[in-house]
Amino acid sequence: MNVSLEHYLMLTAFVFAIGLCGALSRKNAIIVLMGIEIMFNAGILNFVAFWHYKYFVSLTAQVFAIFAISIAAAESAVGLALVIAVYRHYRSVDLDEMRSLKG
Amino acid sequence: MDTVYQFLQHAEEVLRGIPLVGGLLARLYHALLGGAPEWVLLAISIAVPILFVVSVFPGIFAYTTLVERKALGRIQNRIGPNRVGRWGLLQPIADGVKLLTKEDIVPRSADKFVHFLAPVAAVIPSVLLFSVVPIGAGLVPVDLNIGLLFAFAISTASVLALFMGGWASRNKFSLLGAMRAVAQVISYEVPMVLAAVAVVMAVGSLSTLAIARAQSGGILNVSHWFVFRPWGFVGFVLFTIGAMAESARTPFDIPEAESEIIAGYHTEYSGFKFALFQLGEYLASIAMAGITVTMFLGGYNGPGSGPGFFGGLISVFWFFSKLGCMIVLTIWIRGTWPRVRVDQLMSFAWKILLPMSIVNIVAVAMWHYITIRPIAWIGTTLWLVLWFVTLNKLAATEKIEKREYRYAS
Amino acid sequence: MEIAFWILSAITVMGAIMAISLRNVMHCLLSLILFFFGIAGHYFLLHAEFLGAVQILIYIGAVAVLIALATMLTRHITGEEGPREVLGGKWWAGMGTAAIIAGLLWAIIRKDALARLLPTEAANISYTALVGDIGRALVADWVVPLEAMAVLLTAALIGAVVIALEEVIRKR
Amino acid sequence: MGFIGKGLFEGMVVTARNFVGSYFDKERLVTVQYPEERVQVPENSRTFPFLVFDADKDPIGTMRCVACKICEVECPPQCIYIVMDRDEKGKPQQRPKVFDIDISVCMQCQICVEVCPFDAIKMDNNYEKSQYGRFNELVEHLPELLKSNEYYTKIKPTEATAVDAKLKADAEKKAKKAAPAAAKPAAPAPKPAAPAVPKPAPAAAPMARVAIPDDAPFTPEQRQWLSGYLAAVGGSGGTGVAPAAAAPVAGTPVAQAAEAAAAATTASAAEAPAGNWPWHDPGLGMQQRLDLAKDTSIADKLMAAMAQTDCHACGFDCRGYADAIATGAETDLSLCLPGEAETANMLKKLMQEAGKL
Repeated sequence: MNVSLEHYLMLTAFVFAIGLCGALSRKNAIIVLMGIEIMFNAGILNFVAFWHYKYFVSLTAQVFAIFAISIAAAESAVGLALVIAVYRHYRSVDLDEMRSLKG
Repeated sequence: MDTVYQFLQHAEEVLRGIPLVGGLLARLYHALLGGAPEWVLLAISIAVPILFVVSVFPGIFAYTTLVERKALGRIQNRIGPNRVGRWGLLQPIADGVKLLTKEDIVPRSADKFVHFLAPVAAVIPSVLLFSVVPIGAGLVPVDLNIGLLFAFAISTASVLALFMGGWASRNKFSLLGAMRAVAQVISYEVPMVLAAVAVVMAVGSLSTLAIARAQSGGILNVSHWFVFRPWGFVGFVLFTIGAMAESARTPFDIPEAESEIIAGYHTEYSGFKFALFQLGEYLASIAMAGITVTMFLGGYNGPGSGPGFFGGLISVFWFFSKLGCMIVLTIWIRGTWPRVRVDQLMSFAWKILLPMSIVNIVAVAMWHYITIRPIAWIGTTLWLVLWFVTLNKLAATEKIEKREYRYAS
Repeated sequence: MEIAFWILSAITVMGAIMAISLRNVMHCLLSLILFFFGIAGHYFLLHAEFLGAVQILIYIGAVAVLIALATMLTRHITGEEGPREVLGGKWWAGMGTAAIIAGLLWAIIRKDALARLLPTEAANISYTALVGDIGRALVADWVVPLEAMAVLLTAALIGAVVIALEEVIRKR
Repeated sequence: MGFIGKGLFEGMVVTARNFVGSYFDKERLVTVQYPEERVQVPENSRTFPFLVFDADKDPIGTMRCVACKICEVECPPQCIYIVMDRDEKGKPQQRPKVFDIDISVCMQCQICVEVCPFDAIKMDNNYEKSQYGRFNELVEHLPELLKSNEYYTKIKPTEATAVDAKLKADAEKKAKKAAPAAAKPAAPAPKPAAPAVPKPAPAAAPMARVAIPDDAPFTPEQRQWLSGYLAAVGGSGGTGVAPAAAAPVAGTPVAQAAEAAAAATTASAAEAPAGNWPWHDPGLGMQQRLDLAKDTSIADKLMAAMAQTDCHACGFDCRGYADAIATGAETDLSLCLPGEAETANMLKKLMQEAGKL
């Protein structure tokens, strides 16, 4: 059985669902960020899989993947800075405890 | 790998070309592998580089430790190890036996699995680094077209081992060492990669083999080394500093500063695990020296090197000579310079190295576009010197005042 | 090819599941690193070597290390959680949502809905010199997004510093 | 001309000079390659004590130590253990039978050397004392401790020469002193016997317990131990309690013999009075000894006040010194070195009490 695009799509769908589950269900802000990173990676792997199986004449998918990785890096940097700032304020990274809009 | 395969395919003719013993070698080869099927040759050509990497470089590591101890001894007017074997030549073996037979201590509160995993994780990236280091003309385990990027990616991964070891030990000194290691590696990664970008720009390829090939030719195969270019020299200095910081060599060994945090992340490691950490660290250091040689010191190029069997042998000789010189340089520096402070480390990386490496990239562009060589020489040199002086001035704004001691006289 | 795919997929899925379900944040992080390695392996398998190296360089070398630093700055150093939060009510909600999404995606893939939108035959080109091609593409066709990305990264860098140093700045 | 890193390069030049220089200039290498080369230790260096003897052919016979136990008493960490040698009759031989130094305890303070009146114990400078064990291996016994005077002269020439000169001078002085004494018709010699013979009966009670008949079936060691033990038992309880204290061991051969001796031995005590005194023993304090000698002659009291090690530091044995003081032949009361100031004070007090001072 050859590995086809469908295999990759199913894999990424599954991984995406795992990341989503983590991001939705964990209280710890850092683990929520990890879940988001997992979803990002699943998406990027999708790009690359499409590029490999269907579109590798053009490099658009790869370039797009590079941009996505860069954005993910920036997002994680800002996200973690936010987590640290929130922690300074609440002395906790538990997302359920952050109910107040007042800073 | 490819070169080994080609050699195996034409081995008999090549061997017969050797004077004196050529005929004998060719007959020997014929007896052993004459008419062997294709896949056998392929398997051998895959196995040879792997065996070479996992046997030769750990050997170099073992004797680097000996040379280091002897050289440091001589630098301090001592003798150094001379008891085990003639000139202490069996000392590495004795050390190995000692470390192997020592008790393996795991702290009770340690995270057992991660504690076990860390030394392994320290060795793997270091060994993988060698897969893109060309040790001779066309002799590279894998000629990846992203070779240099691969090397940087792998060397970044090695910081994880330090982090895991420091965190899993549940020891404040280990953790401090791990934090320092992480901060240091992230900071020095940037100027190091930017210094490499200069070379990549000049060559137009990330392949280490292509970079080495670009430095062949000229007078005695020497004059085209990148270190003999203004930007190359600056890049060489920047990259060497970055590589030393990356592999936590003195003067950048603050992650394992014995006098401050005992031994940093390997405080809680003993016996074979400690040996693995040391192995990983030294292998990374040697591999980084190899990459430095490839990028700036002409790689395997030297008088007499070139394609063909003999040229290849001479190129291997040149590569290892240069590698030895780089190792000796790091030992010499270790024997001389004091350890930097954490704040000095950071400000040096961000205030001197990073601007200098960006300036260096501009210098490469100038070199590329000014086609009249003398003007290019003068222009890039002036540009670099100007910036160096300016950065010196800017960094030196902090006046060091005479210290007043309250209790000490 | 198939064996590599299945092994890497197992690593990826296992790493992802462990990363979101383990109690100790540090163990989660190490599982996440495993996951990143799995993804990088997939990139190499798909002949996107440059992306694989970038994945290791950025995700493992930078993002994972950043998360580690953030964890150590925000939590007790062992990273232990309090009472077990996994398998609470919220957990089931997350599982349900994820299962629905996965089911939908699965259905789409199964239906071959995508196949009709895509060209059926892949062009047969060689994979060599891809890095150069990507570089050329980046500075030729995609130069404006690239510059925008540079601005974005700079802004993110400054923003992260400002947020993290908020108190220090306020004190000054 | 200063630039960043100038000092670093100067430092590298220095280390390079060291590196190259250490291969050509042997003066630079300070390492002593120990098993092949050894440091010449300074003459005044010291490690652990040893015992000096004079003639090679008879180490035991010419050993200077007289087992006076001053060093044993003075040793701050208590690392010295001495047992005086005795002949079959239990007569002290003025030399140690056992002399042990635990070098794992010894702190190399040299106090034993300072206090030794006979220049018998000296500090060695041999630093190779490591052993493959921590217990018995680190206790040095008499044979290992004995070193010749030549050895001492070799390791510490200045000090040994001074010691030799002093010993020679002492010997001459003693010879001069002995010559007139010998010329006189042995004036002090019969004296010791004279006060001893009329040793009064009351003293016989404490003495009796100590006196073990010569025909009792004991080896010399047992006899020695027994006399010390019994003396301690008798002394600690005082004269009145002594028999009761001895009673618990009744039934053992030793105790039986002692009881037999106590019953039958006033005469034998009179026969050998000097040998029956409880010898110096940690369990027997000055006051207890004086109590034992309460009702005896002044010479006996004086002797009881002494350390009773027969060390000959005063030029006599203890009995002789006591008699000499009692008869007035010797007027210096501070000659008993082992007894220190305590003895000297007590001697003075006793003499004052006796009205002889």
